[in-house]
Amino acid sequence: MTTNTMATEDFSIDELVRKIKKPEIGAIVTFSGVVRGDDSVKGLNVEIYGEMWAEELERLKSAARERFEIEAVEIVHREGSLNVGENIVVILVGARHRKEAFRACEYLIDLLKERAPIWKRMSETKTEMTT
Amino acid sequence: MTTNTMATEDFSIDELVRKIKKPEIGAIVTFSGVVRGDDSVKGLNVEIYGEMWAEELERLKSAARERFEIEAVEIVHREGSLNVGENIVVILVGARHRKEAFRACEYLIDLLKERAPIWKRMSETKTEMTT
Amino acid sequence: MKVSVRFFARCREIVGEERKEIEIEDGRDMLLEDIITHLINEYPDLKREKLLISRNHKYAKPEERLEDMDEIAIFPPVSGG
Amino acid sequence: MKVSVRFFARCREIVGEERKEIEIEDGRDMLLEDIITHLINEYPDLKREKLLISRNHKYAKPEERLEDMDEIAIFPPVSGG
Repeated sequence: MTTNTMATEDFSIDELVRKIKKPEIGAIVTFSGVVRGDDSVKGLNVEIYGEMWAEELERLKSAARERFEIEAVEIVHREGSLNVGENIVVILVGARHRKEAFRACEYLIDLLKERAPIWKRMSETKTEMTT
Repeated sequence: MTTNTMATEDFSIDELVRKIKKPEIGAIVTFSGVVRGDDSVKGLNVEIYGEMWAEELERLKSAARERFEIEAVEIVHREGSLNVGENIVVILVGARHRKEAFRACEYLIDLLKERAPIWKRMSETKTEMTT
Repeated sequence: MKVSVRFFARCREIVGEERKEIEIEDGRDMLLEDIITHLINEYPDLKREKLLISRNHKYAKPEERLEDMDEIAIFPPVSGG
Repeated sequence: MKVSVRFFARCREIVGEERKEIEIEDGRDMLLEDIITHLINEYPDLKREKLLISRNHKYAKPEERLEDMDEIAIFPPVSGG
């Protein structure tokens, strides 16, 4: 269970889409949280309480399935050191109809931000002059 | 302009993500419309009024950029013969913050369904008995 | 003056062509709705369809005045996405 | 009875350890808040943090009664996604 939901390297959304596809699905809404960069930020460090994350994730998915008419949910979170532009988290929701997919995907990321036992810390740039 | 927005073969969402990425983007919301299948449907035929679609698309994107604080929009629509499970349309919206990305992406697919000069027709299964 | 009319989806099937060139006497004022009426007379099955109309790649109103080289299109309600 | 306490993020830094095993006299009733109080006494910097607490991988209330082999965790507000 745990191995599916945490990733130590950047991952493919196309592969996640392939994973959830089934004939009933007519709409897929995907949310990706991405490391944002500015002059002082060179990346992000992500710490996860793995065992609790895996269980919390199942609770979040069940809550979404009870509340919305959806056919599939897939969530992957990165851990460790991330560079600017890399995916921190990806949430895919497949449904027959798009409204339910949008609602469920936004519900999941809102809940995840509030409840998932994950901590982020900015890595700051320490540029070394090499010339 | 036109070549970017129509595709005659299934395409990669990862590539579209790479295309829109820039440091300002912290959230990407993607909508994919997918060919849904049941016993009688084997696929979909998509007809596009290409020149008008390309111009309409630019108008839709401008409308979204005026209304929401977003950093990037990418839209691709398939044309021709599609199989069950293939992407019909993909809309990617990149923004600093997720709320704007969700709002803009849903706004775009709603508008696109209403205005894009595109017509879909179900291809029906005609199973030939081969044994 | 000459305008071009394109047909899509069910409208293309009814007309049996993708495109028609229509010649209009010079100096004659012609509205978009005049063209539509003309086409419905020629292809009565079009009357059964809800028709959308564009002029030069933009949705258009029936009362718009035609200009030389306009590209008109006639099609049923769209269903993209 | 024995419980295990795990620390994450800023709490881990304050305590300087990822995990502590805590022995509790058998027969003594112990609430989650008793453990927290005990830890805050030992590491006063924890008092400055807003602390979240879980017990056996679920968010927990301070008044929950501890059981043998419980896994407690203490951490600052989360920021996933």
